[in-house]
Amino acid sequence: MASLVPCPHCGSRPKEEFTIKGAALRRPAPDAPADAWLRYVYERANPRGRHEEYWHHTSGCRRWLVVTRDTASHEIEACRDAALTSAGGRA
Amino acid sequence: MTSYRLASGGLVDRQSSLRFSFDGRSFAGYSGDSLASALLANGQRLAGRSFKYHRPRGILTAGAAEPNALVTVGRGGRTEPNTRATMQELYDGLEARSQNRWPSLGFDIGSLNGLLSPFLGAGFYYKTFMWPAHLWERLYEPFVRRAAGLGRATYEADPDTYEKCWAHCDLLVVGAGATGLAAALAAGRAGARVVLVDEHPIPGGGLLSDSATIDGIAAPDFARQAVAELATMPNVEVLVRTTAFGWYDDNVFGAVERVQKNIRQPSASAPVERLWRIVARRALLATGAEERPLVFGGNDRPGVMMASAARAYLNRYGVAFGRTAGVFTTNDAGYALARDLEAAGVDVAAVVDTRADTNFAWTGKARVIPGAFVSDALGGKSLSGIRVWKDGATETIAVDALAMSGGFNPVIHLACHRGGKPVWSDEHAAFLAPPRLKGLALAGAAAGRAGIAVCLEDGVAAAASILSELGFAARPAKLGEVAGDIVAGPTPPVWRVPGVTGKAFVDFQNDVTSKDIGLAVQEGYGHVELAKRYTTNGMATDQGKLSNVNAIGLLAEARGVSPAEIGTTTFRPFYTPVSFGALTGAAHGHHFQPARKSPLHGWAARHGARFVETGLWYRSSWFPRAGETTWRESVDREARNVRQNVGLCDVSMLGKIELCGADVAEFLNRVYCNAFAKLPVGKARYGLMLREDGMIFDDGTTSRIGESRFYMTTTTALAAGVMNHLEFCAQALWPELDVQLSSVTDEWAQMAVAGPKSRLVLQKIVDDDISNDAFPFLAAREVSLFGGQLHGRLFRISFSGELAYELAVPAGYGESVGDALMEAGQEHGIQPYGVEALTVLRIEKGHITHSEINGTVVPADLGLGRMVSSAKPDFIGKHMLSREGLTATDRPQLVGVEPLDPRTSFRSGAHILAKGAAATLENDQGYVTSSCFSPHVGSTIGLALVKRGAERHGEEILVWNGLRGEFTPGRLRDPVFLDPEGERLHA
Amino acid sequence: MPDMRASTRPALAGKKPLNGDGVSMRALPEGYVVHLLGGWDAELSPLLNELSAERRSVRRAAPGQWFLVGDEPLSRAEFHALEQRLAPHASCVDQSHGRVRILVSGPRVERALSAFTGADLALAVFPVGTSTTSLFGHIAAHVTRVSDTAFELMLLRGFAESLWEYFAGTWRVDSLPPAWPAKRSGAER
Amino acid sequence: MLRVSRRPKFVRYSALSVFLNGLSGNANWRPAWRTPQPKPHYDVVIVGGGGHGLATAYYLAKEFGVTNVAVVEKGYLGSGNVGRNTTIIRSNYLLDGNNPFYELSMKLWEGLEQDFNFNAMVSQRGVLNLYHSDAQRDAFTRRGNAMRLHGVDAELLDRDAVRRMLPFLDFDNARFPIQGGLLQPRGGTVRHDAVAWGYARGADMRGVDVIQECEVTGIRRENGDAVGVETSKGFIGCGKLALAAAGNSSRVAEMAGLRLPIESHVLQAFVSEGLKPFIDCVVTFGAGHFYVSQSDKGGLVFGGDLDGYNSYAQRGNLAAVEHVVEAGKAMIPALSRVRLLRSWGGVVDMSMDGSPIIDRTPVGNLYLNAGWCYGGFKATPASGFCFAHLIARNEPHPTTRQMRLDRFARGRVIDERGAGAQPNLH
Repeated sequence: MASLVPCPHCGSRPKEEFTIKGAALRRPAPDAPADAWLRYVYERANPRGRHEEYWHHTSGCRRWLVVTRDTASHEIEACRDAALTSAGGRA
Repeated sequence: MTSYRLASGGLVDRQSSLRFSFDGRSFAGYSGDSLASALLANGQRLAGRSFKYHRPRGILTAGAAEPNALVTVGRGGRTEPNTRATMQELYDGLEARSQNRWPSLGFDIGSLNGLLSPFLGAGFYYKTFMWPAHLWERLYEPFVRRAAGLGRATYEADPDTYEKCWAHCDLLVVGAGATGLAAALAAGRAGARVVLVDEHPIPGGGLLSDSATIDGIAAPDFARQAVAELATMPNVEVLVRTTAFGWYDDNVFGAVERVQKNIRQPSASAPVERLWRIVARRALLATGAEERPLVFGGNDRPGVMMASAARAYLNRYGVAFGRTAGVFTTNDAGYALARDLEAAGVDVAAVVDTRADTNFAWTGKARVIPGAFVSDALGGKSLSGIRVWKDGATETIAVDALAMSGGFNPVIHLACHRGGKPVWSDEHAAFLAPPRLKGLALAGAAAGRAGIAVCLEDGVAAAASILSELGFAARPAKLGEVAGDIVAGPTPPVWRVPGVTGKAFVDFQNDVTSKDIGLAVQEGYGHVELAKRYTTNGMATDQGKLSNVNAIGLLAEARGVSPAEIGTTTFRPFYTPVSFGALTGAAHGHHFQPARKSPLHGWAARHGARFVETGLWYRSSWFPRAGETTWRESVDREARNVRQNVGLCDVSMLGKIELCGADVAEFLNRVYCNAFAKLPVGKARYGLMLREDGMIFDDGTTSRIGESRFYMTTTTALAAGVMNHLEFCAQALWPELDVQLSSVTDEWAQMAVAGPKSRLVLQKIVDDDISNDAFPFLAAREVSLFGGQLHGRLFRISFSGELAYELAVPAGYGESVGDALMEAGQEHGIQPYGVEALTVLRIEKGHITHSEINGTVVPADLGLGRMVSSAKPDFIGKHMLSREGLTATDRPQLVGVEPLDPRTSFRSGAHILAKGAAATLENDQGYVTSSCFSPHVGSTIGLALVKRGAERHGEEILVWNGLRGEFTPGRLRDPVFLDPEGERLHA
Repeated sequence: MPDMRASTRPALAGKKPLNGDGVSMRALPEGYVVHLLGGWDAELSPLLNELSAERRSVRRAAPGQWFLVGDEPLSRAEFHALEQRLAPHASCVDQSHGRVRILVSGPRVERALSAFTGADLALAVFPVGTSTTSLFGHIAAHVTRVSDTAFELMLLRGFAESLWEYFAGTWRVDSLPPAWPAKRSGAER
Repeated sequence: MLRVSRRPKFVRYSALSVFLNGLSGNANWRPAWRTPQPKPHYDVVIVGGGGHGLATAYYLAKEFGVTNVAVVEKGYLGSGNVGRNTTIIRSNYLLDGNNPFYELSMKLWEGLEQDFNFNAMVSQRGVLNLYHSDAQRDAFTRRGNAMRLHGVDAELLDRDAVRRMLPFLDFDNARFPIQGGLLQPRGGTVRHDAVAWGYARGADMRGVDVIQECEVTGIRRENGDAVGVETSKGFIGCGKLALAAAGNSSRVAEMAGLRLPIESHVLQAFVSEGLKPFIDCVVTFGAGHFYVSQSDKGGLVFGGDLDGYNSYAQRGNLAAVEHVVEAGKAMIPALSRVRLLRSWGGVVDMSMDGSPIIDRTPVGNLYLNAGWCYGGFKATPASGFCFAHLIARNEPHPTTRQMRLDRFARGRVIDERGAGAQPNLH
């Protein structure tokens, strides 16, 4: 994907409606060591292929989504509400 | 000039004659003509000049691939360079001018380059023009730039309008030839949402130029009938004059519709072009095939034309491309043309067929020469004859026109836009589309098939399989019986013609010859991509539609490999060039971006506000009064009046967010670096948000207006960013917290009422007691106004450092409340003040904005280190703050700056140097983040971020502005210039 | 100051209804818009059904969020009553002044809107009563299909004038794209 | 590729050589470089035959006397971003971590063609950045002064000066009126492909093996140190391994077990149909994402912002095209009827602070050159020179001291925009 995003709440919508944050990483626990925070804030696997990332349907339902997308083909595999995914705090 | 228009035939309307001009000469044509067909009909062969050698060029094609006949049409703001005469519909009053020639098309000085051609081979410019170095820009390059380029664009603004549109469909069919029409009919009849696009004004594609019949109906009439049926289907949309130019992710296609390019004076009530974004569940490319030129000497001479083009001019436009024609072909297409030419009474001197074993049953008059080649086209600005080479012997035949056909390249352009690589097929002697494309199929000639009957079948079959995938029941379609179709099947390609003496062109527009391709290989640029870049083959406005495959063939020969091993260069949008106008639509001028207006905009306008763009907002900047000649006078007055009496400022554009839920206090505690958990109801608190990397993100005040209801204000600049961030925190990071967010920026008109007399003014409209005891600093409560007529929210907060309040009322009431405050404040000298005065007031108090919060500062840098809670286990940004670089002593810190001599001044963006230090980057101490003239201090003052600034108060420095040549001795000091104890605040 | 009377000024005051070819546009009265924030609370739906049953217009805004809209202003008492009624399952945020509603209607309305939004508004996939938020040009707006040939747009007050002028500038007579997708709209079937 | 095994006698390019070869039908031009097979071992193997890799090899051989060098490239010479950028060179940087480096690059550009005997058409036409608000003016003032402090040319133009220079910009009907601009007269454009070819030819002639269509599939390590690369043409041993893989940096570094502070993003670029001279300098819009110059062939070459998502596909999407083009027409209304000929995409290595990394790595013998974001092309000469310096001397060149890999852990980021750790905002 990258022309249209299949928002689980609104259906397929043009990319222009979304804000992209980047890799959907789990935020470390408050007491996690410094290198865990370094990995979270700065280091990226940057895979060629399957990639989980945060997209915000800014001009739509305003939900944060976790989009599973192939960075080489741009094909979307899944698109879920961030609050309901493992990447989100709930899980 | 004698006419080449045939007495009859063609799809032009001979009843409606159109006048047009070319290079100032007036001509006549018919409705239904293209500019090219009209020029040919008038015997005007010379249509343009080539890019490098300025060779005379005629019309080579009848379609989108035209490399030669590029003209400039229109005038003034409607001037359109590089228009393909073959695609430009003729209209009455059309003005066309030839390009890239001086002084005239007939006599072009630039053609002297041709004489120098031995020294201007591929890449020659990489090897010279280097000495002496300074002469490249001064002498060589200006010459190169003038010589290069094609048409001249206008500097005038475009008077016409453009539009964009989205369409959603089950099936998009690109190309309305036999294949596309058959597919669209099948899908339309099955009830699918269908969009059929075709770049020509009349659907039909090749059918329009064919002399075959289908069920006894002439091919063009068959097309007309098919289109008529499609028009009756509510689920089918046929877009003519519409070019699909790109295939993008998720089967989104870009297409451009030329709504009014066939009219001299476009109607102002419609766009000239419309951009379509077509979202297709499935797409079918029925884009046909492009005929392949043959590479022989002088193959660019005016009078030499593609065979399919000659046939189109003959059958579709009723124009003969010559009087005595020759045909040079590798396949049976040449015979189809020869047959039709003779039927129309045009002499065909010879059909030169490269196949020694041709078994075509030719029954016409023309002499057929098998196993022969046209080695050279002879003549000057116009063709006079051809030299035919057969088994080493040559003979010259007099012709005034030559048609060539080197086989066919399926038009697979769009199919390759998403990374798939074309595959060479020996069977088809051509490159075919990449296999296994998602959501996209090809059929007919685009899939390498030939013949009307086959294409009709293929279109129906392709549609049927797509329909079944989508769950539509396809009805069996009856196919017509085709008669009189000469099918040009695949034949072995001919890359290099024997016996050539003259220049043999591969890329016509860019003057790339077969020799240049050889030179590229010889010099190590043999990779197809390097050869392209080194020779510029395929980089002209036709993007190699005619030249690429021949170049690949020649590379393959030179390297002794198959075209399969060479591969193609990358196909990319745009299939044909698309205008800025179409891609912009209506979003230009003042609509480039939307305008956002405060609910107090009208109020401010009535008080004479000067507005300034701030993001998308229009903010009142200052309010000039009669007699004030400079903005500074107004701003000084407004600022003074706030400190002396009272001022009213529109702060509605601050971001405002309402937070509801049981866990909001905890939530705020995590998003702000300072403590919020225990904020009591009825109180406001200043908060600092960090990014996860520890840098300050934004600041603002948040008030608790109920046990589980908070009202947050953000800066104007980051209002949207903060909302997105909070939603991220609430939804992605901590969904377990009960927090709900609603942006109320537009719900409330918010006014800052600031100054020693602000309470007196407010109390006149506020019903509640707002005395210092009842409503102390940082109080935040709902209040009743005008005796209960209205309720608003009142906050005792101050950006100016004065006794001040911010009053929020429902937006619709904003103006009347603003008026009421002005009326109530009259006796106290109230005046509106704008963002400029606001800036003065905040700088005097050392208050920060995003001038200081520049994305690279941590709280301690701004003297706010104490705000960072050490007690909280977690908040956004906590964990990165402790890095060595963020706690180092040499970090920039916020200070005030003042000039040593109050009569001197400095500006924001000036840098700070230690006194007496040399002006070098190494000595750079920091820079002035904000500055203004302070009417209260009586001089320019500023805030700055300076290395170790906090410990340097009192140090004399130089405010260095080399950019403006301003060097101001100054002194660092505490950033608070006024009322350091904050007594006025608590008055 | 008792003599003072608080009065409101509509965001689109002075904008006359616009009639294009096959599409019309007019500003709706600034009545009430209440943003209902319900989160994932399951017990909320019966309450919403009640509200709908009272022929109040409840429109989906986002998962767990709705807009309650009406043409007449909601009194302070009515608003508080509504809050009481929905507590604790949902919070109410008054957006009556923060949002502006525009009615766009006519036989070619789908086509007219397709010039601005990538959302598929064809009747078959976006039936009467459906709501969503999408980008119209560069402005986000909440759109509800109120009939076969009419849509209600709701957007931030600050953008209302800009959107109005953007639409008005584009909807010139016969400026609309050819039939698609309006052909499919009920009106023309 | 064409196989040419023998080492050709180096023919110096000159007006005379063009003339003499012309007389002899151009039959005697020799290959611009050899097409060697890899040797088993080199002192230095450079991964990436783009601008930076080739420049590194060139300066290693020419300036540091290291000639036993191979450059391995998975595609053809310059098949990456050196052939996909918008050809702009400038040194208008703000921070002391960047500014001296880019100015070094500008100085190298200024003598480049004579240095490597290849006309790359370095054209210092001027780079103008427009500003539309007081805040932008102040930011440019700060930047311009930083440049001046380092002796870099910079001029602040007011609205009238800009209007005199480019009267066809939208001064009268703009949503965001132009207030002025920051001009760097020495900025300009360069024929991008020629840069790769010039460096390749110069390196080849000094003994460097430039090996095309040779893809690195693995990095061999012994006791933690890099000792060579597995490639599609077999194993190649080396004393030092240098990565200059731009958009593929993360992929290659991963072969050595490194995770980088880098994301790969697609950046689109565009060219219009050829026009007679239309715009003379490089102009950058300040109220949207658009910058433009005109090539010597006549095409308007322009670009804008990232598509915004991680991508290894060298192609972008229509929404980004519209976004850029809208800004273009907003800046120059007369572009309305000019047509876009072609769009393409490059994969850029976006670092987490928007600035590059030229440094050693935790892996012995492994050197990294990455994180160029949009800045890669203009940096090519200095990047090559400084990387060569680091590889040859094992210590950073003075201008790259801050471009360290551990600056993120240390909190010493070089963030020109103050955008923080989100690459698509840089």
